[in-house]
Amino acid sequence: MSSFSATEMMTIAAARALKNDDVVFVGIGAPSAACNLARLTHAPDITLIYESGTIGTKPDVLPLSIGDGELCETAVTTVSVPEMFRYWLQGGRISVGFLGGAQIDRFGNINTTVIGDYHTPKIRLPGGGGAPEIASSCQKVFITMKQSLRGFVDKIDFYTSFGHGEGGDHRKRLGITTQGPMLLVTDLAVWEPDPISKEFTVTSLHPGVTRDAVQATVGWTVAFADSVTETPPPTTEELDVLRALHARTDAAHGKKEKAA
Amino acid sequence: MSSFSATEMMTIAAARALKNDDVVFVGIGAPSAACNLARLTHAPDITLIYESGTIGTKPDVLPLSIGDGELCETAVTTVSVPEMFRYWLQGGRISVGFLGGAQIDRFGNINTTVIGDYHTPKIRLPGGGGAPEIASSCQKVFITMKQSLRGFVDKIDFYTSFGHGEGGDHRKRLGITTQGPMLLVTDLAVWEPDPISKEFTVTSLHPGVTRDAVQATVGWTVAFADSVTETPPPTTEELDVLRALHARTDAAHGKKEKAA
Amino acid sequence: MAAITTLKDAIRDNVNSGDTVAFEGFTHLIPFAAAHEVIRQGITDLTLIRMTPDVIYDQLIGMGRVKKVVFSYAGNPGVGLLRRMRDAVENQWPRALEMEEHSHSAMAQAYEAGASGLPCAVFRGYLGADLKRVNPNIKSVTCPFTGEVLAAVPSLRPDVTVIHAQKANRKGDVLIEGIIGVQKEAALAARRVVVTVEEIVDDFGDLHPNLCILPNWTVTALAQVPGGATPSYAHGYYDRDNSAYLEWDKVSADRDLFTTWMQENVLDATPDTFADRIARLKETAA
Amino acid sequence: MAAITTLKDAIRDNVNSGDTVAFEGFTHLIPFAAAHEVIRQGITDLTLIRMTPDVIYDQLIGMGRVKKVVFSYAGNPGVGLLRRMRDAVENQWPRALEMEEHSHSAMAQAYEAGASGLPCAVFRGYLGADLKRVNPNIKSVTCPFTGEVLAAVPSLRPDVTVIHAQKANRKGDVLIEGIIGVQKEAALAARRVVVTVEEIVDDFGDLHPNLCILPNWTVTALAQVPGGATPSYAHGYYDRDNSAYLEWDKVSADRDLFTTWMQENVLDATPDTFADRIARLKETAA
Repeated sequence: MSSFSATEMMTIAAARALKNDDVVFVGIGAPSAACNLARLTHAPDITLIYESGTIGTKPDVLPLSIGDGELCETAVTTVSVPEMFRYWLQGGRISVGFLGGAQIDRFGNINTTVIGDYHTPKIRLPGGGGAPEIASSCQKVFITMKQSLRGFVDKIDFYTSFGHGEGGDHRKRLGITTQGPMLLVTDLAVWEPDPISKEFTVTSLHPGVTRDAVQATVGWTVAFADSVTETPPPTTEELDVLRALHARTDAAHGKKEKAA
Repeated sequence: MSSFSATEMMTIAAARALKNDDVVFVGIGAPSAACNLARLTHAPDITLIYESGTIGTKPDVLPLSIGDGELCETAVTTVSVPEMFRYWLQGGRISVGFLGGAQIDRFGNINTTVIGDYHTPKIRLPGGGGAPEIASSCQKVFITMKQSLRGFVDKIDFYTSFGHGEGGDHRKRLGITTQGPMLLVTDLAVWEPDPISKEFTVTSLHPGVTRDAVQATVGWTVAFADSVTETPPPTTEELDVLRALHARTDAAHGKKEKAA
Repeated sequence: MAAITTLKDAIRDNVNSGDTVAFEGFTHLIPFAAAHEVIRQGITDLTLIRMTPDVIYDQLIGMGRVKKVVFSYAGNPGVGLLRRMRDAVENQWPRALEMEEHSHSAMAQAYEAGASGLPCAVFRGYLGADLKRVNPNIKSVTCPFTGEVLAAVPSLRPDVTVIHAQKANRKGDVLIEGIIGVQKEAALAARRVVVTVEEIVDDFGDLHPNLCILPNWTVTALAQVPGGATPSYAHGYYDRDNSAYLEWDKVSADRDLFTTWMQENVLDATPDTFADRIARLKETAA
Repeated sequence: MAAITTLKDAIRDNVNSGDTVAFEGFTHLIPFAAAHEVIRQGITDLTLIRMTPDVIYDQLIGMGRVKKVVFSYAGNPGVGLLRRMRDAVENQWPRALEMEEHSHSAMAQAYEAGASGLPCAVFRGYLGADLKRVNPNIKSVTCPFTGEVLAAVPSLRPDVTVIHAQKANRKGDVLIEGIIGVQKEAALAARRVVVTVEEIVDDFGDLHPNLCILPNWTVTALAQVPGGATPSYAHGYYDRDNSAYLEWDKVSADRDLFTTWMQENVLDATPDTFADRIARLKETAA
C-alpha cells in the first residue's frame, strides 16, 4: 500500500458506498471522482446522471462542469433539463444523490446559499441549484465535505437543503418519504446517522485519524458510535485507478487550457 | 369548370379559409383533405400538425389515421404526445383547430360522446379525444360537417366540446380567451357566427343550393346573413389537385390493402 | 435491470388478474402480440388505460377480460366505432364495463404527471365541457398567483405498462423512434414495464445523443417479438395493415364471428404468428 | 416566420431596455455573442432569467445593465463564485441587484409551465428548505385527490429568450443537439425568440424524426454567429474554453480589471470576434 492523501481517502471511502445497481445524481468535485472511481472499480454498471441531462454517462476524464461535452458523448441518452428534474429526479428514479456545501450541521442540513442574513448577506454563496429537491427526491443522500470549524457548525445560516431537520422523524413530519442523508464522508471519518435521533455519528475513522482531530474541526460535540472502526485504507487498485483518473483529467484539461 | 360533388365543394371551401401562415391542428377525414388541399394550392407554407406529434407534415397521400407513418416521415419534427398537448396545443401555438362531430347546435357546441344519457347511452360514440382542449386552446376553430337533421340539432345530448355555449359572451364568462368556432363549412353552405349573438349564420350558399335545402337539414330555424353570397365554385386547379390527392390516396391505401 | 426473456414469461411474471395495465402506442407500435399473450394466459378483471382503446382493447373487452377502461377516444382509427366496446357499454356483453373517460390532453398530461412522480396533473382543460360533470376524477385547482381555475386529474400510475419498440441492445436499453406517442411517460409512470421489440442488437452503435431511450434499469422484462405490433406498424420495419383494421369492423360486428376469429387468431395462436404475418405482408407487398 | 438577419439587427429589433430576458444554455451553447451585442447596444434595466447565471450574467451585471436576476445557481462552473454578481449583491456595485432565487427543479419546471401556457408550475419541491421563506413567489397548491401539499411557482414567460444553436436551415428551422438544456422550453415560453447559430445550411437533409427542433414559425429572428457560444461550447463544433472560465475568476476579482477587459473584449469588439476566437482555439489545439 502506498501512502495516500486525506482527500484520496475521502473519495475512496465515498466510492465504496456505491453499489453496482445504484442510479446516482452526481455533483462536480469530490462526488464526481467518487462516482467514477466506483464505476471504474467495483460498480461497472452503476448509472451516473448529471443534472445537465446526461443519463448513464461514462466519462474517461472527470468533467470540469456538469455539462461537459464528454458527459453527453458517452451517455446512454441525454434528455432535456425539465425532463431530468421531472421524470428522473422528482419521478423517484435516483437511488443516491450527492451533496456537499459550505455549512453542515449534525443532522445533515446543508447551507450553500448565504453566510449571514439572506437579504443582507455577509457572503453570498452560489445557492442551491438542484440541492433542495435532490435532498427530498433521491432515495438516499450521501454527503462529502472536508471538515472545518467554518463548515461543520452548530447552526447553519440557511437551510438550502433539508437533511434530518431537528432530527428524529422530522422528515416524516414534513411529508418527505425518502431516507435523507445516510452517509457523510469527510477527509477524516465516515459518519452515519443514528437510527433514532438521526444525528450524524462517527462510525469509522480514517487510518491515523484520532477522535480529537475529528472534534477539533467540528463546531458541536461529536457523537461517536459504540464501536468505531478504522476505515480500511485504500487498496492499491483503488489508488491506482483514482490517480490514473486524475492524471487523465489533468492532461485533458491542461491540454485544453494550453490550447486556448 | 368541371362538375363537382357537394363533398368536394365542402372540402374546397374549407381549404380556402386557411392561410399560408396558419398552424393547423388537423383531424382525420374532411379536415385532413381540406388542410392538405390548402397546402398544395394557395398555402404552401401552412404548418399542419396531427395530434400524434407530427409538426409541419407534408404527406403525399391522405393518412388513414392521425398516426400514419408518412406523417412522421415528412414532418419537420415529431414530438411526444404529452409535449404536443402541453407545449403546442395548450401553449397556444395553434391558430386553427378543426372539429367535426355527430351533433352540433347553432352555437357550434359539438357532441361526439353519446346519444342519450351519458351513463345509459342509446348510442355510445367514440368520445372527445383532443376536442375539449382543441375547442378552448386553438385561436380559432373551424368545423366541417355534412348537414342532416340527425346532426344539426336544436339541443345536443352532450357538450363534448364547447363552442359559444349559449351564445354572446359565454366563452369569456368561462374564462376562455380564444375565439372559438369562427367557421362552419358544410356540404351545402358556409356559416359564420354572428358577431354579437354568436349564432352560426349562413353567409354563403354553395352553387345550386337553396335556403330551403339548408333549412331542411337543420333542426332549428336557420339564420341567414343580410347578404348571402354564392360560394365561388371550385376552380379547375382546386378540383384537379383535390382529385389527384384522393387518387394518390386510394392507390396507396388500396395497394396496401391488397398486399395484406 | 431488464430481464431478457420470452413474451410468455414476461407476461406471466408481470401481468396479474386485477392489475391496472396500460398498453400504449399512438397508432404506431401498438403492442398487439403482448395483448394476445395476456388473453391466452387467461388474465382477467383488468383495468385498462389507453388514450385510444383501438382494436387492441376491443379484443380484450370482447373477451370479457376487462373490468374498467380509462380512455379518451374509443374509435377504430380511420374506420369507425369499436363495436365490442360499444356492445359492452350498451348491452353489458360479455360483461359490464366501467368507464373513466377523459380528453386526450388530460390523459397525456396524467401520464406525464405519473412519470414525474406527481399525484395529479394540473392543466388548462375541460372548459365548458360536460365530461367534468360525469367524471368525478376531474377536479380543479386554483393558481395561487393568478387565481385561474385549472383542471386537475389524478396522475396515471399503472401497475404495468406494456409497449412495443423497435430495438433493444443486449443490456436491455430500449430505443423508440418515429411517432413516439406517450410510451416513455407510460413506462416511467408504471411500477413494472414489459417491452416487446422487433430486434435485439449487440450494440446501438453510434446513436444520436437525444433519441428516445428507456435505460435498461427502467425496464422490467424485455422480449423480442418480430411483428409484435401488427396490425399497427413499426417505423422502419413494416407498415400499418390498414386492411386488418377494415376487416375488424366486420369481425367485431357479430358476436359469433368475433368469438371464432379470436379462437383462431389469438387463443390457438402463438407469438410467432406475428412474425409470420409481417413476412406475409412483406411478401405480398414486394 | 424567422427573419434571417444580422446579430446587430436581431438584438436591436427584439431586446429593449426594461425587458425580461432569458439567455439560456446549460453549460453548453451559452449565447455569449448575443449578450455582448446587448451590452454594446447600451440596453439596460434588464430582468434576467437563467438557471445558472454563469459568466454571461456576471458580465451583464458587472456592466450595470441588470435590475433583477431570477436564478437557481450563481456559480462559475467548475471554478467558484461569480464575483461581479457577488459584488452587486453584497456592495451594490455598480448598482443594487434584485434577486429572485429558486431551485433548479423549480426553474426548469417553471420554464416548462411557461412553454405549456400555464400560469404556474406545480411540483414536489422546497420541502424543508428556507428559500420558500424568503421568496414570496414560492407558494403551494393542494392536490385535490391526495391532499398532498405541492409547491407552486409562477411560470417563466420572458419577453425575449435568446439561445445559441448548432444549425438552422434556410427556412429558419433550428436544430439543437447534445446537452439540450432548457432551450426549447425557454424559447416556447417567450414572446420573442432570438437564435444565433453556428451555420445556416440549405437543408437539414435526412434528420432523425425525433430531434430537438424549433420550427421557423416559433423563432422571431435568426443570425449566423460562428463561435457565438465561446467560452461555452457547441457540440460538434468546438470545445469549452475552460481556461477562459479560469481567467474570468481573475478578471472579475477586480473592478478595474473587469472594466478594462469588458472595454477591450466586448465594447470595442464585434460579433466577428467570436469566429476569430474559435479559429484561434482550433489552431492551437491542432
